[in-house]
Amino acid sequence: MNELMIMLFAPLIAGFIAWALDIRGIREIVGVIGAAVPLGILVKYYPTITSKGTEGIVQTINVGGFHLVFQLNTLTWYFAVIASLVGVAMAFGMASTSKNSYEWLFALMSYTGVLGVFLSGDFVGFFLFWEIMTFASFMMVLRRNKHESLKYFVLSIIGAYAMLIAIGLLYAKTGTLDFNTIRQALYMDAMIGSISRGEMALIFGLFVTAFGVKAGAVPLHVWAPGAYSEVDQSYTTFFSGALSKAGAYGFLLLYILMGVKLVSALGVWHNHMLFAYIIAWIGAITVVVAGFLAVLQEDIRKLFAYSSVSQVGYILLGLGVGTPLGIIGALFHVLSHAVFKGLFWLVVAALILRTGKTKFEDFGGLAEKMPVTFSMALIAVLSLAGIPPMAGFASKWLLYEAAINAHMPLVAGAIFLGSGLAFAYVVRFLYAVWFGQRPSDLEDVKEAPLPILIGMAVLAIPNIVFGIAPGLVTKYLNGLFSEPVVTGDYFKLVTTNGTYNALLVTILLVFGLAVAGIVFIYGAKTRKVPVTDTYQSGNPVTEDYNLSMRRHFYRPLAEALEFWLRYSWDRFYERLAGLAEDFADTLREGIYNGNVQSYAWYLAIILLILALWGVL
Amino acid sequence: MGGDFISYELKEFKLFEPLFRWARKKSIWLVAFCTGCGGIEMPPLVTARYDIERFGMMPNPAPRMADLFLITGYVTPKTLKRIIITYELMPDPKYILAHGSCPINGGVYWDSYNVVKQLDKYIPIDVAIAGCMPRPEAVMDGIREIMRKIENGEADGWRRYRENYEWYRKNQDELFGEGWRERDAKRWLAWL
Amino acid sequence: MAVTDNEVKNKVESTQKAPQDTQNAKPELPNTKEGRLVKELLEKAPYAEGSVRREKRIEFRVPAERIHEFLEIASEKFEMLMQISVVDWLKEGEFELVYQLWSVSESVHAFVKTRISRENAKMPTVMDIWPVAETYEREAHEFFGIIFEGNPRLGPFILEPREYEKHPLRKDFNTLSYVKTIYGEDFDRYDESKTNYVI
Amino acid sequence: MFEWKLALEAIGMVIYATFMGFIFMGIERKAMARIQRRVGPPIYQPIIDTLKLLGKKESVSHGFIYDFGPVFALGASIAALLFIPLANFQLFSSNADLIVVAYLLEVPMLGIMLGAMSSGNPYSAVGVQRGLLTMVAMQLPYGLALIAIAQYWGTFKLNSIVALQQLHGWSITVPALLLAFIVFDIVFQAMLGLEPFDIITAPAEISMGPMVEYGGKHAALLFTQHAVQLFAETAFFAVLFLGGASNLLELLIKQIAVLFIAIFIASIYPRFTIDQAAKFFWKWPTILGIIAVILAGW
Amino acid sequence: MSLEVPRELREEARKHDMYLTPIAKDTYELFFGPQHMATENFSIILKMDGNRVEKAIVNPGFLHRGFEKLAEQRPYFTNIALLLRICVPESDVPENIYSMAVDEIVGWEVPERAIWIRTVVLEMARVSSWMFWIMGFGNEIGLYTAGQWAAAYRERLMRLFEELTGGRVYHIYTVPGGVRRDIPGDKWLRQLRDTVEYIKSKLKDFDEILFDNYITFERTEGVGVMDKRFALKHAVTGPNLRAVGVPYDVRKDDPYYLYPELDFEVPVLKEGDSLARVLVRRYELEQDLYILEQLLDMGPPSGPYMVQDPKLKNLPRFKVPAGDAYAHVESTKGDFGAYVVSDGSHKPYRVHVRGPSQSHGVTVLEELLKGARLADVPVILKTLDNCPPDIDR
Repeated sequence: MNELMIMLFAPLIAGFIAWALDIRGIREIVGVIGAAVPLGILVKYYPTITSKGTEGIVQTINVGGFHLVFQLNTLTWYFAVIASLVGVAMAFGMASTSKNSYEWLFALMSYTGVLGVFLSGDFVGFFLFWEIMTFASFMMVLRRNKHESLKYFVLSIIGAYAMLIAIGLLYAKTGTLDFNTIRQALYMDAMIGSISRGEMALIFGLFVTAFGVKAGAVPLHVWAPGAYSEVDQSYTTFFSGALSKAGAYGFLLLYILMGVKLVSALGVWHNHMLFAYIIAWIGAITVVVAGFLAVLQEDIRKLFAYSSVSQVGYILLGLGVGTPLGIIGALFHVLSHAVFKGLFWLVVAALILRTGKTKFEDFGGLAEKMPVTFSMALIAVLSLAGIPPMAGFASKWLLYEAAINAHMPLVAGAIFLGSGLAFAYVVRFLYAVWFGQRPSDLEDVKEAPLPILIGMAVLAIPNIVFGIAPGLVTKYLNGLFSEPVVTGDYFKLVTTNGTYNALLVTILLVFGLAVAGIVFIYGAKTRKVPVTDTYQSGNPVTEDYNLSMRRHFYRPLAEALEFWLRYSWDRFYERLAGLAEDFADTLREGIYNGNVQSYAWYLAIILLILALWGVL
Repeated sequence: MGGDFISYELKEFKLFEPLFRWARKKSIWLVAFCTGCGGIEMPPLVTARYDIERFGMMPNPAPRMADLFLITGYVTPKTLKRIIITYELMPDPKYILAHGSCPINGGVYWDSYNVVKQLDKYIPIDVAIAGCMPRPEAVMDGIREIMRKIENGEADGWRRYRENYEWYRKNQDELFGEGWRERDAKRWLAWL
Repeated sequence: MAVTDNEVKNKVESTQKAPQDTQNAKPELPNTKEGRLVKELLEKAPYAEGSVRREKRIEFRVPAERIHEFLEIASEKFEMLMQISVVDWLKEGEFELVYQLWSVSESVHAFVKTRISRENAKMPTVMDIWPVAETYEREAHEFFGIIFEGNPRLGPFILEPREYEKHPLRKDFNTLSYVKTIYGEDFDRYDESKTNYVI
Repeated sequence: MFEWKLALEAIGMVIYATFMGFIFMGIERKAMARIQRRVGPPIYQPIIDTLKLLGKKESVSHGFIYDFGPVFALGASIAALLFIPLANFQLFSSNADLIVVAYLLEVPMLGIMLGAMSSGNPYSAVGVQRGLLTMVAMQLPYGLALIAIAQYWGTFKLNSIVALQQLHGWSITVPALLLAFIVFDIVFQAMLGLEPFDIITAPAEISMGPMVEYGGKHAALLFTQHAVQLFAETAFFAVLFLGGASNLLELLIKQIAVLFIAIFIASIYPRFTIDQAAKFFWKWPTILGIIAVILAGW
Repeated sequence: MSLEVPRELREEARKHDMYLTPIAKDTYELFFGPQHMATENFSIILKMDGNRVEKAIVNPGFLHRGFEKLAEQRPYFTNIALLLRICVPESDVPENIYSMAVDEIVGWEVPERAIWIRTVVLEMARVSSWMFWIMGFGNEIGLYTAGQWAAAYRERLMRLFEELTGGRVYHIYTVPGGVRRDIPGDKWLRQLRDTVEYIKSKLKDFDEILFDNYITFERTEGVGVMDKRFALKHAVTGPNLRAVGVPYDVRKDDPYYLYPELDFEVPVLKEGDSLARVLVRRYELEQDLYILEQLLDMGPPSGPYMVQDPKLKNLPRFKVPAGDAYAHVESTKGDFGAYVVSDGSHKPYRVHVRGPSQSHGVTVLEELLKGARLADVPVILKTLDNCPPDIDR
């Protein structure tokens, strides 16, 4: 076994050990070590990757006649390192929140699955690990909620079949499953044109379905809110932070493997590659729809679940823009989304651990009780809302530049709307959970335990570091392309017609804060007053009254959107499922009516048909 | 309120105090609270004919930003509770301008069972204007008086309130009964 | 301009006395709109006494125990309950309740008067007939201490609990002595020697 | 290495912008008063108000975030200001572009909202709700107007936009950008918090909303922030649509012109409710904005 | 924060037979007023769900001075100086109803000149009150300009009042038996005509910025809808009743003073929402200006301005025969009535005032606020034209 294999299977093995031992204390240590091994190895490979460039390291193993190819190049290293970063944070989080070894096993199994998906160099490994990942995450959901897990299962199966058929088609056309070979074959085919336009569109559609399910793109997102909220929240860190990125990676794979062929087959529309344009619009719609839904949620987990869907929409949007700048923006957003959303989920995990509540109406005034968690939440909020200088802003800025440069104004408009929505829902989270009046049953809440705080710190630091020095990421990502797309130094991003100097923004912000701080310090000393001593139109109040708007915070928005909210994808699917069930029922009742005579007739008819067809 | 309020140390501005005094005089914000019938003369005061915004005065709905509390007319105990609460919300330095005869000695309501006769016992008044109801000119005269007092540092009702807080508190409690804030607040719990 | 044409005509009718109706038990009712209204109501409620005061003012006297019944009948003609006035007749030891009704269709004002004992004064509520009575009854309860059975919101309404206990509009509530105990002795216009003061 | 000239310019510009921002606030009040047939306060009144608020001897706090909110808001406003090319002072505008400035101009809102939320007052909460929904509502037309600008001039750099306008004429002379200008002007009312979009403070409904708990030095900071923000936003407007300026006087004239449009609209329209505002923003301004970006793309 | 209602409160509530529900966590309480721009010393406790009102409880009584008690302790003529404080924005209305009721008990024929003056004063009060209402409504919906203009125009009427009566707000002018003093002269009449003309010419300004404004329609249409049955059962009067389609106006239905001789319309709208209430008021303002013009055309009749009665020599001891009377006039807020009972002494035995807000300011307001948005609360308050002193007295 070599290092790549160690890296790949370390989490899985650690998971098995943790599961088998099932001793409190040891299983946590084993799990954290298992999660940290891949990160360590990946960091060790960093110099090799940067020097070797896109070629990377390729390793092959033989499993039952199949050659599984694993490659570690600029792109896969990037994805893998994000996954392992989130994985480490998850492991720390689970050390605090997880109560049994079952979760350790499947969480670490899905970790391996995700790494495998990113590192696979052919479709056999890709599909295999894809299914490991799906299975493990499904098992995680199943433990908490059967209904949601079923939803996730059905959609995943649809995705998996779509992918299997698409791979089959590709294999039929090209005769190979290796990524490099497929890529060359399709590249050649773009000139020859032996694969017809229809077939290509079919393959594209199937892949979009498969990856769209995993990424949670509208209208295939319906599993995400339920599944994200119905697992251990520390695991959701990984689920939303890394697992959904597999979908994004899949979309990127489409570009790499069949981009040229797709362009030649599907053509261009108003100077946009049609297939990319479709992805961009899927992304844009996901951003807006999921954003609106996130704003209107009343459950802390549902809010972030929809928010995750919305943020993955940004990634698809960036990929859909199709220019190198767009892809860099999307990849940057993969990183920043992983770190800020992972952080959010850890915060949520800590909150649920300490309070046992999930509805906004049960929270309030926790900032004083959990100050460290609160400051972590604040970092995540600033990053998600896209406040410069945070990682979330740098990636969003790249996406704006890309969309507008690529002349996709309406798509860029969706980013604007989406970021406004993001602003709205994170502030709602801040208000309902951390500020306002504290319910009396939260009086004895304690600060989150140390492991989960370490996990938060692991994710919070990149938020700030990559925010102030976004050049670290873009410089690395430039390596994907033949010539640098985003120039500038570590702190300054320069595109063809825009600039963003994160360090300067930081310095000026600090300067502004200093000026404001001087004025503040000169003023009178402050006296702290309780919430009952505030403006209540002059009326005396006591803590018996509820003074915080906890439920229906954004009810006016719901009223303004009344017309649109009548339609729901979730209900649509449920109705569809209901219809299918009814249809099957009628079929069953009509055909399997228990009458032996009619069964004989069926047999006769079938035989007749077969005879006519010429089989018999 | 209470001990915390009295023991709290006020900031003394050494260097810029004259500047701040001038600013306090030139920018007096009113609490938007019409406690009595004199409230009807507030709109003329802020509109075209009298326009006190010339002197930098304007009504402000938030008591935290306000400087001047205009007691516009008679005060019933029920209103006085709200006046006290609002007054205590205002940051120091703050001033009270009593408007009309009623806050001084009850005015026409001298024998009414529901009008406070001597407001000065419950909150400190800086300037009182006589008349029922005082014409806007009289109010403006009162305002000029309070401006003069502010500039000279004589408008020290807020300081008196702080120093004699026990006394004021005692009078208030005598009128309303001990623990009136809680009692009053809890009244609505049963209905909601 | 969406103003509909004003259909309200000046409904002043002459108040000339009609020839006396011999069949009627109350022969003094004039044959005007007001007289007819009184007659109509008295036919339905023979326990009441009715009279016409002047143009657009009629008056009924109803025993207290049948007031609800009477008002229910009256509410067909009189759509609005304008006020419930209470007069405290201390010497008689009675409260007089005056239900002021107004008929929009007939433009007539009716006083429906009833008397109840001051001690343990109780009345049935008329909230079910006119919901607005809730406010009037709360007020009458507050100032006079009359209990309207069936009104759920009786309690301190305008007054504070302390004054509410005293029911200040009763004639036996002495304002001046109350003022002295509550607000202190030091108000300047009261002279002990003047028993019957004039301002 | 350290550029003294630039640093001095920046400090000078912050002082100038604060002062002029206060004067703009004074102009706003004075002009409103004149429309209402009053004399109105002296034009420097907001400076006195701020001084007075700063001179309060006592201030009230609800915790660290409550203090941090206004400080953060003012800091972000100052940062945003320094990235806008103001007449012949380029300041740091070569280091950030349209999108960054547009974002930085929204950051102060977060600061105000943070502070307001932490006070726990229900009126503040309603104000926060309204503020954020206004922002969500105006974001789409606002974004479209900015996109139209960037599309048409083909650059995000504010100084390049100014230079291009001085070469080819002001933005508003271009039909597509004229539409964008109209959209931006509607959004501008909401950015300045003026009628018909002064939903956030709405004195008669929620008693100043987020500001209701602020007093003393906190309010002074917010006033200063408002002044800087007013200056920065009007300058941003002038830079984007009115061709920037070659000297501060020209810029000032353009800023005041922009301000007067806002004042006139504000004084003749009542206030929307928040859901009506959202519906309004997503109807006409968005349609106009879409037309503008499509025209600008051609 | 406890979820349960405290035990002692529960007991007390049971004593008063109140409805009891525990405070819910998902709704919150908003104390609306008295220290608030939209309410004039009047308080509503709102139970809110998001931005919608779930339940509203009106808490009046901040302005209670016990007028009815005080009036029993003062002689008949002194009471004028007291009772007019019941309705601050149009203080002539309480003066007039009280005087009318006393006139009726005594049986005085008020001189024609006094009747003319009283009619003019009432109409002037109505116009000035409309101006005040425009100001209030404009401020509530955020149109300060209209309010400022209206308040400025009201000042013209205030100046005329000052010249006629000597007081700006409280006139103490209409007394039982006539008015306190005569018209200052023809110049005053000319000034009044000019003012009426002036305000009339300014109506179109208000139409342009307030009554015909798209946003005003948006804000008021379909807000706080009453139906006819509801309004009658709740004894809603005045413009609010006319906005649901009932053409009830005291000036037409129970005419007093010169109104039978005047030609005017009663504007009626059927919708019953806030917009209808706003527009009815706007048409009434026009009608009132028209009435004032007619009155000025008519000119003051000659004669005394006060009844000639020897009993009036000793005013403080002036005794009124035993009896009772109910008098009401149409104020801008609705049907304002007074019930005066005399036991034959020199002080009234009982004065009971019916403020129009008593009916539409408590139960009606509570009903209309249910389900309203927070932003609608001031609009409903102001379109109902709630006047707190009416309720408190």
